[in-house]
Amino acid sequence: MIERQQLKKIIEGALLAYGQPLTVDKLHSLFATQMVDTEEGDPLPTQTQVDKSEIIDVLAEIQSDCENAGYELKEVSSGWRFQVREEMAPWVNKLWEEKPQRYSRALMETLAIIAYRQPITRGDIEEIRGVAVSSYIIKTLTEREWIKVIGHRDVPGRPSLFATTKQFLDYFNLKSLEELPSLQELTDIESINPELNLEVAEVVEEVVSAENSQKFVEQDNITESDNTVLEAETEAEAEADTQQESLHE
Amino acid sequence: MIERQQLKKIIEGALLAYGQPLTVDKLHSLFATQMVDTEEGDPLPTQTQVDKSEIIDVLAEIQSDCENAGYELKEVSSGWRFQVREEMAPWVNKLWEEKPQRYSRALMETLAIIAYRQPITRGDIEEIRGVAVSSYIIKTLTEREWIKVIGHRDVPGRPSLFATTKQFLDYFNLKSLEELPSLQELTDIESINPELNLEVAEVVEEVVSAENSQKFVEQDNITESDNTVLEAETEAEAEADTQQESLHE
Amino acid sequence: MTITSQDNEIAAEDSQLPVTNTSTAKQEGVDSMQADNTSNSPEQNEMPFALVNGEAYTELPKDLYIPPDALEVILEAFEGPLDLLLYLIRRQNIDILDINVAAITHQYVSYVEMMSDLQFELAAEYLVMAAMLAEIKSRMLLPRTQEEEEEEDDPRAALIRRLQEYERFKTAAEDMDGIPRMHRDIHQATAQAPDRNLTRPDPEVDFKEILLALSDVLRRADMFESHQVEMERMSTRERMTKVLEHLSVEKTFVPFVSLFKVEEGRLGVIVTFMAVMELIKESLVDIVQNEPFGAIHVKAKAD
Repeated sequence: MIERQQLKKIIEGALLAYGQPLTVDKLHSLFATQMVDTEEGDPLPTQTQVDKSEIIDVLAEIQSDCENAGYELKEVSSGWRFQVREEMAPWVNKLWEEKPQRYSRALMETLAIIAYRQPITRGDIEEIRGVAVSSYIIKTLTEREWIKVIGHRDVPGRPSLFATTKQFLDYFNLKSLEELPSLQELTDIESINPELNLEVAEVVEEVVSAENSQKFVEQDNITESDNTVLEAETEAEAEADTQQESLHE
Repeated sequence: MIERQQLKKIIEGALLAYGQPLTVDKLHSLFATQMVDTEEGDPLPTQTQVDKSEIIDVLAEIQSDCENAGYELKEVSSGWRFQVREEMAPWVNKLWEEKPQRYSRALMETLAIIAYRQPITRGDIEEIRGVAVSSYIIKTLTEREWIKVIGHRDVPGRPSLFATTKQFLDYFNLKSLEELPSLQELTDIESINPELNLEVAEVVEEVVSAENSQKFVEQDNITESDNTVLEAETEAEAEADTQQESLHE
Repeated sequence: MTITSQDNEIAAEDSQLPVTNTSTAKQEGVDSMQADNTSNSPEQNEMPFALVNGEAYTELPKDLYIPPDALEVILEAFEGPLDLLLYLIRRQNIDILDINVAAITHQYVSYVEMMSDLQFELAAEYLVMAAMLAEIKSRMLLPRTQEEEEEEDDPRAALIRRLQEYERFKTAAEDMDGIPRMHRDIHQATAQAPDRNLTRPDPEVDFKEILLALSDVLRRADMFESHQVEMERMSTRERMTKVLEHLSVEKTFVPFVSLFKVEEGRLGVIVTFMAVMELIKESLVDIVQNEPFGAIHVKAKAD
């Protein structure tokens, strides 16, 4: 057995040396295999058996250790990473001459729509935004590896279906899409005006649910199975339910 | 004045965010200038005056803080940096899949010559190979403990005499040097029948050496003494003859 | 990550904008300008977004009249017809659900007309929206039969739906912009990794490789002719190493006979003898015999 203190030091070292998020599995793999003998016959490091649960414990321990430090241990989508706290940014950012990049509203809106409505085609995004989505934005988001094509909708032209990536979540300090700020509630459409009667509302409802079910049917065509997508789906479904509920009221 | 605890957090953060050595001057510069307003109109961090001596104090403090951590704060020539402790290397370095390295042709030749012509000086090897033997090769082979100096030739300069080691034999699963394939077999390949013109000779050579190398693999299984090897040799000779004959036809 | 790429982005988006990039002062930060003045997004800034006749405008004009020179700049701040409509609605501080289609249509069309008058190249989306608004307005004016109401979707509902949906994502984008982000608010912590050489595995070597290397050497040696590699029994070479090692350890003269071991038998004795002869030939050992038929002693030369 490897000593707890040593285990902690190794995990700290690995996280800092790697400079990217590490999963518990990956951390575990550092201990899983037996150290290979060298011809020199050097004393072998003690063989170790470390449980994943122990690694998780240690991560929690490290996390509380650095509560008062300038950095924190955080779990994001692709694993655990040490990161310098937000509060330090005003000073830390002065290390670099360049200012942190800012993104245009058009880009952020496109990204938000993809994040909340994935998987989604460019046409769908344009429908929501009311304007064409520039190829430059799609290119930038793809190059940043924030979005990717996860399939094609089975309609003429077979448009690409976009979804966000793990890198997107990592970049925005998130563990999963569920951590995104919740979308603004939709106000009851029936309360619009006395002129609009219930029947109209129902028609709207049908349109909305038809649209939704269409989307889910299409998702069946996506071959790639991806947790993120599944999560998004569930979320979208939940949301659709909420919408329907509010319409029924 | 900036609080000591805050100063420490900022310095920790800066060092970890930068990931490269930072000088005390550079760290100091993070505090020296007044914080410039950002367009966002965020509340300004308090203006600070920090002495360099204070930064040095803090660095020492951080250094002792991480005495029991998997990393250390170290001053190198270009400044201060956090580095993962060397003791963590056996685990941490497993994060990177190392492709098995390969030795250079020159190293393999040197090793072959030492194996077959030991004890031998570097000068002798150079004479045989026709080119200088780099110190790096000798160092690598020595560090691997495949060769060692077993004496010195009593000539001006007293050059070292190299020989292979027990570890060398162990690695190649040999009981003694006698089990090395005999030079005879190799030179058979080389000593092409003079009657053959060069072109033909080259063809034969290729065929035979391919066969021979195959045979050497098989020889690994041979535990018996020289006799078998000699038989195999004779066989190889006979075979080569046959081939040569057929080429003559 | 660079500022230039941001510029590119602005440039690229220009093609999407409802107006051509004609003349007026374009300033940095235009892209972040907020059309929605109810927003308190961090992107809002103090900088005037337009200079018209030398006068700085720090907020959007309250009335419909927009100095022509500023129109282009203002339009760049809108992300499309929905955004413009939202602005018009929000400016009146009314709920989307209560929109007066007639009034909004009027305002919207005024904008669009002004743009046309100024011969700005309007994006098609703006015109489509104008047409849609006009249609809604006209339909709302017409008396509707019960049958129609049952069959048709209220045109206003669809518009409201779109506006709401767009506004949700507009807000979501602003919220997302506020999330702590890498390289801006948070930074990956890294430390120097341990030296890889500490654990780098040694290359694997197949004995065949040694043989191939040797065969190359021999071939070259043959080519140069001057270095004839002798063929000899390996046992002799090995014994030479062993004898030399032994002598190096002893560092003094050792009896010649002590090099031989009875248990090795006749062959062993011969091999050792050959090895010593070879060592003498190569001047690696000194051999002394003080008197004829006396004891022979051997010593490594260098040590």
